Amino acid sequence: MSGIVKAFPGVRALDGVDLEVRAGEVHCLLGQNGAGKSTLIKVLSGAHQPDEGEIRWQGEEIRLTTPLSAMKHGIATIYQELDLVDGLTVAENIYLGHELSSAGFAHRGETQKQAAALLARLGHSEISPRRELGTLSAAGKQVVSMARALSHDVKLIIMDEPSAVLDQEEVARLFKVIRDLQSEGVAVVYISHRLEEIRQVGDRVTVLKDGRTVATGLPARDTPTRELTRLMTGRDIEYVFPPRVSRDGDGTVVLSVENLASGRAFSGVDFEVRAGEIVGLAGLVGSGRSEILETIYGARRATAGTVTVDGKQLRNGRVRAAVGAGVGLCPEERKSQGLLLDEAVYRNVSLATMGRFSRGGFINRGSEKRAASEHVKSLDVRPTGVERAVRTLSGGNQQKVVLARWLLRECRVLLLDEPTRGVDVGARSEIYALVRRLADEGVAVVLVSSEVPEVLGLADRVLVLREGVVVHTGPADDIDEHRVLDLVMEGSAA
Amino acid sequence: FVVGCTSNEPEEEDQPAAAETGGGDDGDGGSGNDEPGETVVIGFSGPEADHGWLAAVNDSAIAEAESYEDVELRTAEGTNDANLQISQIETFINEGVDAIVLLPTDGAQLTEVAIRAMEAGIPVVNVDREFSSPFAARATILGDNHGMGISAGTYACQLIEENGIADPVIAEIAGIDSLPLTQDRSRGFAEALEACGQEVDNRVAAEFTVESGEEQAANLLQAAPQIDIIWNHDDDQGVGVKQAFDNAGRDEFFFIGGAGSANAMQWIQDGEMEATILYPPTQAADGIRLARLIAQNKGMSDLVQVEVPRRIVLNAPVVNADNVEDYLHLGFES
Amino acid sequence: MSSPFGRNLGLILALLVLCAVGAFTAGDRFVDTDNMVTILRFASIIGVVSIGMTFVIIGGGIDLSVGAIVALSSVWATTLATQTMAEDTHWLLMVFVACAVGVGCGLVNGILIAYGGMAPFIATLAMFAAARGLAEIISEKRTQLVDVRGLVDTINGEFLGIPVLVWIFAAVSTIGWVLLNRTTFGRRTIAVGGNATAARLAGIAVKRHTVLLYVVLGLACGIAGIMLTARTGTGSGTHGQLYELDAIAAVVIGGTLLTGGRGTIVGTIIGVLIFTTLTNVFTLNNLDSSTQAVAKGAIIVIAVLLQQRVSVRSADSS
Amino acid sequence: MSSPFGRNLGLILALLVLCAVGAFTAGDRFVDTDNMVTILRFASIIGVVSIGMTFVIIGGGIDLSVGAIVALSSVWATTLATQTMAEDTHWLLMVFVACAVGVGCGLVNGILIAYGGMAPFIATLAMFAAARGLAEIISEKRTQLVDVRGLVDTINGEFLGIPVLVWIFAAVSTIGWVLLNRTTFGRRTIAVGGNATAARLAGIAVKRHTVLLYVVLGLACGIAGIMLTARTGTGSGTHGQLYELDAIAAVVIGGTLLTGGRGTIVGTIIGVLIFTTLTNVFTLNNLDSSTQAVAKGAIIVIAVLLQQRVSVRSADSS
Ligand SMILES: Nc1ncnc2c1ncn2[C@@H]1O[C@H](COP(=O)(O)OP(=O)(O)OP(=O)(O)O)[C@@H](O)[C@H]1O
Ligand SMILES: Nc1ncnc2c1ncn2[C@@H]1O[C@H](COP(=O)(O)OP(=O)(O)OP(=O)(O)O)[C@@H](O)[C@H]1O
Ligand SMILES: [Mg+2]
Ligand SMILES: [Mg+2]
Repeated sequence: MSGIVKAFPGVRALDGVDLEVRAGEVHCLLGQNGAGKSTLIKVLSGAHQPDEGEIRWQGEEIRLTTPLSAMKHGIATIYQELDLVDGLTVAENIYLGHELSSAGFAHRGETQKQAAALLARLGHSEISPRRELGTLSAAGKQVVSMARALSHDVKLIIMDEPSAVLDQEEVARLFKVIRDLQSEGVAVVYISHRLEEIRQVGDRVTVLKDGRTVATGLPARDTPTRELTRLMTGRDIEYVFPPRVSRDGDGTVVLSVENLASGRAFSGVDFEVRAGEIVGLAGLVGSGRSEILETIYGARRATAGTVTVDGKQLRNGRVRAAVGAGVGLCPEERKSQGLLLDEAVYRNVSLATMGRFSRGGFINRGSEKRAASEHVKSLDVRPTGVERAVRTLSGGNQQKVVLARWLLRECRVLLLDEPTRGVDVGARSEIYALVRRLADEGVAVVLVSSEVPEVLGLADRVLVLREGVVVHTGPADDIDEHRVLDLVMEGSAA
Repeated sequence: FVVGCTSNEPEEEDQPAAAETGGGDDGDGGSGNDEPGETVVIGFSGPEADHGWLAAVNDSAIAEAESYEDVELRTAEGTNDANLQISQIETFINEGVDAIVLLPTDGAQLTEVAIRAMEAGIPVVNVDREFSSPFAARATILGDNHGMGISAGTYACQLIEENGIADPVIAEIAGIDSLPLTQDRSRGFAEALEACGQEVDNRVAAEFTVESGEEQAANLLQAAPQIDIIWNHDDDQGVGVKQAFDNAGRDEFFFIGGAGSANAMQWIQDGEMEATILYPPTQAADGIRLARLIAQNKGMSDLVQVEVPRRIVLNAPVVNADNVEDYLHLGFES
Repeated sequence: MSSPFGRNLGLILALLVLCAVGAFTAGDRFVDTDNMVTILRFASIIGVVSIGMTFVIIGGGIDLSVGAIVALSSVWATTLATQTMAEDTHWLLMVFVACAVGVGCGLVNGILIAYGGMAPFIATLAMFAAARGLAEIISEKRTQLVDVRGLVDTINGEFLGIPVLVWIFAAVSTIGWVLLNRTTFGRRTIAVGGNATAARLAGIAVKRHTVLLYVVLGLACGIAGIMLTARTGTGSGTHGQLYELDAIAAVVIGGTLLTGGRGTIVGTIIGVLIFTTLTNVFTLNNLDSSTQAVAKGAIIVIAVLLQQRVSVRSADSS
Repeated sequence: MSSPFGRNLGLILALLVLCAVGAFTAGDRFVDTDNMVTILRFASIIGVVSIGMTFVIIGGGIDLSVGAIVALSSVWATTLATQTMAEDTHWLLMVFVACAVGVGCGLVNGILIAYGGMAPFIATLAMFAAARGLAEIISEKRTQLVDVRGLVDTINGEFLGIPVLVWIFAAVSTIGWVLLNRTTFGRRTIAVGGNATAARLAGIAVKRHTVLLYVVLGLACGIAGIMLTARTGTGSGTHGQLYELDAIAAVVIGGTLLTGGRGTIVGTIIGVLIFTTLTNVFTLNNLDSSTQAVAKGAIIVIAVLLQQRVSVRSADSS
């Protein structure tokens, strides 16, 4: 690909990008949120038409007018926003658009058999090909998405942040699949914000910044982190966690969770969070971490146990009670759970705080916008205009908008579910610093993340979960990544 | 001529009602026809009673049936969907009723099923909207829609002549335009006007509802700044039409109505309306009577003829200030 | 995927309760083969439209113009010209004309929606007005009698003791079921309605598929138009009034989501039967139309609430 | 976000074209203050309903029962009992009764939808049947004349030379605009319709808000009911027929998305004016109803396509 230009109304998302991928290599794309990575691969997969530039495939210039024409050339894509259909079965999703059929009649048995084979290859034979997709967790859907890409006879697979919803075990399995593909001569374009993944699996790196290629063909394993982040952000960034302020025992208990349980998702969860403390929840995907947060927040009914904030017990199953008591939740799936995509950024930011800017029900838009702008700036959301519809922001920037909502709210308790999913390195350290700053200001934070280093690095105390049960509780300093992984796998070792 | 019209007042139903015009003064009282005979089951199906005239049709039919102890009435009331009405008639056929009184949403559309009923040995009395086949009904009672238009047009011509109006502006507010009865009325109106060299200058169609009457009349008044004669097909929508006149403060024209509701008669008495063309809502009640006679194998005592006639067409007389007293009791509540 | 039986359990229950009420209040007059046939015959026409509507709604659309299309196709098939030609050739010509008119209207709807980018509600609302107006213009607001007896005798007749109308409904239902559940067309319909972006990225020609959905529904309307023509022996601009609401109600009661992406043919059929049985029970019980309307409202609410409770429970226990 | 003017540019253009056609074909009879007042008066009642409908649709719902609620409130406000009481006290009592009936129906709709979990389409379809049936039962299918002259004289009268009906429409529009654009209620409505889950997780009481939306619409229907009562001088079970389609069409033509989350009051008002002007131009030109219907269909399509093209262009240049 060379000289690719793609403009959206008001944004030049790609402004002359070059990318060269060789057969059998894993080519990583790096760039900040909004740098244009997803847009680039959408051009490559035929979903977007470039305004300028040319694409050469095995030496010949081609035009990819539809996703179908890309597939015909052997290009398959796993999109960042899971693009699957809830109402269909797993097998049907995998073969959607290239169904195994004759004369329009689908071969269901054959489809299911082959889908099962693909899932087994990905190490997920427990997912039944006949299961309805809507009942799978986000991680399960990601696996289906991968199976979908593999179902094509491909020469190039594009993966846009496939690891974002996966835990480390899953990522390891994914890498194994990628290496298999590589040995078959298939090229992979891999996008991730996690540098360590790129070092593990990547061969060469191309870095995008503001819609332009700033470096290409860098060796993935040897290029120093500093160099990469500098290329991406244009400045030097320390990828480190902010220091903990040690203050054992002080700080009053803000949030206390006693013997909490919800259906089959989790049970017997007990913990306290003090003012200024960050408690991290680690565990595999599906271990019930999100459910714990949702139950504390009242978005899901507890079947047993109590949640107490500042000494007052919250009413079970009432989000408004939780919000009223000063609890905020950054949900896991920002698009479906967090954002009003067609609305302006400032309105999304002020959604939970409208009351503060209104008198007698009438909103003072001036002060609302000012307050929102402040937080949007402090989080470095790009582009900066608060009147822009959230839909036009890149994934990572959308995540920041959700965070800004709860910053504005000035909560007592902040529940963060995967706060850095899809967020670039630069923004990540900003978010880390921010979370720590909030804690220092006396907020009690509960953090869920699938990236164990993030939990260990940011949290003061760590709870490890396995199948809905807490198997370890202790200070983050006393435990390392391997130990967490062991706990998560074995569980009994507690 | 009008046969055996009954009043709407239920308490009067017990006495045999006198034939109002035309027929003998002692009505059918002298015959043995009102004596209870063997009990007959009559199925009655009419269109959706969504306005006063149709409601009066249904009510008077039901009241009529109740006045006979030897009549058991099955009503399948209320639909403007031919498909549904057909299935209602099919239900009657399944049940094996002794006779069916049918006021179809559309005569032609119910013909097939009426023929089937007749073939199943169930006599069908067709009311108001005529079937397209003579084999579909044993007897037919029709309001005269075409005659209504003729009466209205003739009366309009008369007004023009009497008042010496030069170059008159004539307006028409029709009912639901897609119903054959509306077209018959309009056709009659146009024909009668043509006879005196006139034609309709402005025409709108309402929907037999007060609201649509008001709406269309308001638009009509806007379209024609000066009007001499207005014929409104239906006194139910006439309530709205009249309101539109009042709203606009317009009364320079002669206002002629249709059907003959109690309101219209009141307006005529008060001098707010010139005339209305009668279209009695008692046809279905007559239908019940005929069906009973047919099912019991009786004839009509006012006729020399032994059997019930095949076809009865009601008159559409003009009611104006001169004769309104005679018709007051026929006025139905809209 | 849960079994269709489990998913439709609440519906089947509602239908059974209704039948029980019918049997209890009307006795033999309800529980009678002739009466069952009457219900089915009544259900057949709106049933065919509802099957077509199921596809459009699953595909994320809606169509308000079905009643008007039924009217237009019945009128077009019964014009003097068509009937004369049919006399000379075969009555199937009229069937063909009705279907062609339906397909044509569906095509216009589909193109306006898929390529014109109009909201389905608005595009079909325009068709709702235009098709009925056109039907009235063509028929000059008269009811057109069918003189081609072959058509009426065949389609309004019986075959193996069962009305041909019911056979047609059964055939359309079966084809609809196979189309939705066993073909790529059906699976793609769910994809288009469930997640149009995903469908597009999977290489499905979403626009073309959308057009096809409206064409399928148009064809169903054409078939319904000729059924109604045979049943009433007429073509008329007044045919098919309120079919849009009836069909949509049957589809939605049948568990198809108005947002698209999910639905079943079996549910739709039961939905249609619930409404027609309801009307039949009302008729047998001599209820006046106002009371019918109130009762109908109440029963819709009860049926839906019942269905929800039961399907939640059966989903839990599965 | 583009300015409301830019967003509605296509609509305004469509309205202007329509006016030009009116002026060209009907001349002075169209371009006449009285005629403009006639159009506005005609628009006022369906306009009030459409403003209420805008809220429900932005909030992700739909209401098919508005016409029936209008009828029920007009009937209830004109029963003998109510009128007698109003004679004894004040005609405002009738206004109060109509509004209370509207609010009551809206409450039932809202509760069925928000707490009963019914699809709005189905819940309000049930209300559509039940409310009209109830109106017929109460009125015994008769048209109830208003004897309380104060009501008719005031509401159907004029104030400062402009009909009171038009004043009411203007007041409801203004309140609606402020409510949607300047209050937390409006913001919540957009949030609930745009993404109900996000709204819930942001601490908005989604269910309660949904109920409120239907209550607001019910209130609008009550107001429209009393307006119609005054305008026709009657209460009747036949009032408000097809208002649901007219109101939804006006709202959607006005640019509000049927999927919720986006819409404007100004767009709705222009949408209402387009339809009423259309009818007026047709009548002034003595067009028969079939031709009107076909033309209406065509104009809807043209207006929407025009609006899309223009708004795309104005968005590009912003
Ligand atoms: N459909 C769209 N309309 C308008 N602007 C868009 C659209 N899609 C993307 N953009 C803009 O294009 C730019 C590039 O977005 P893109 O999604 O490619 O970023 P990205 O590199 O994938 O970021 P992330 O790491 O957050 O996923 C951003 O500024 C974004 O706001
Ligand atoms: N919609 C659903 N239907 C059925 N089961 C579900 C559904 N959502 C979640 N579950 C189940 O609930 C449990 C917890 O799921 P979930 O993925 O939310 O956990 P988690 O620890 O938060 O993981 P993640 O890292 O994805 O946030 C799993 O067993 C999962 O299969
Ligand atoms: Mg991206
Ligand atoms: Mg989770």
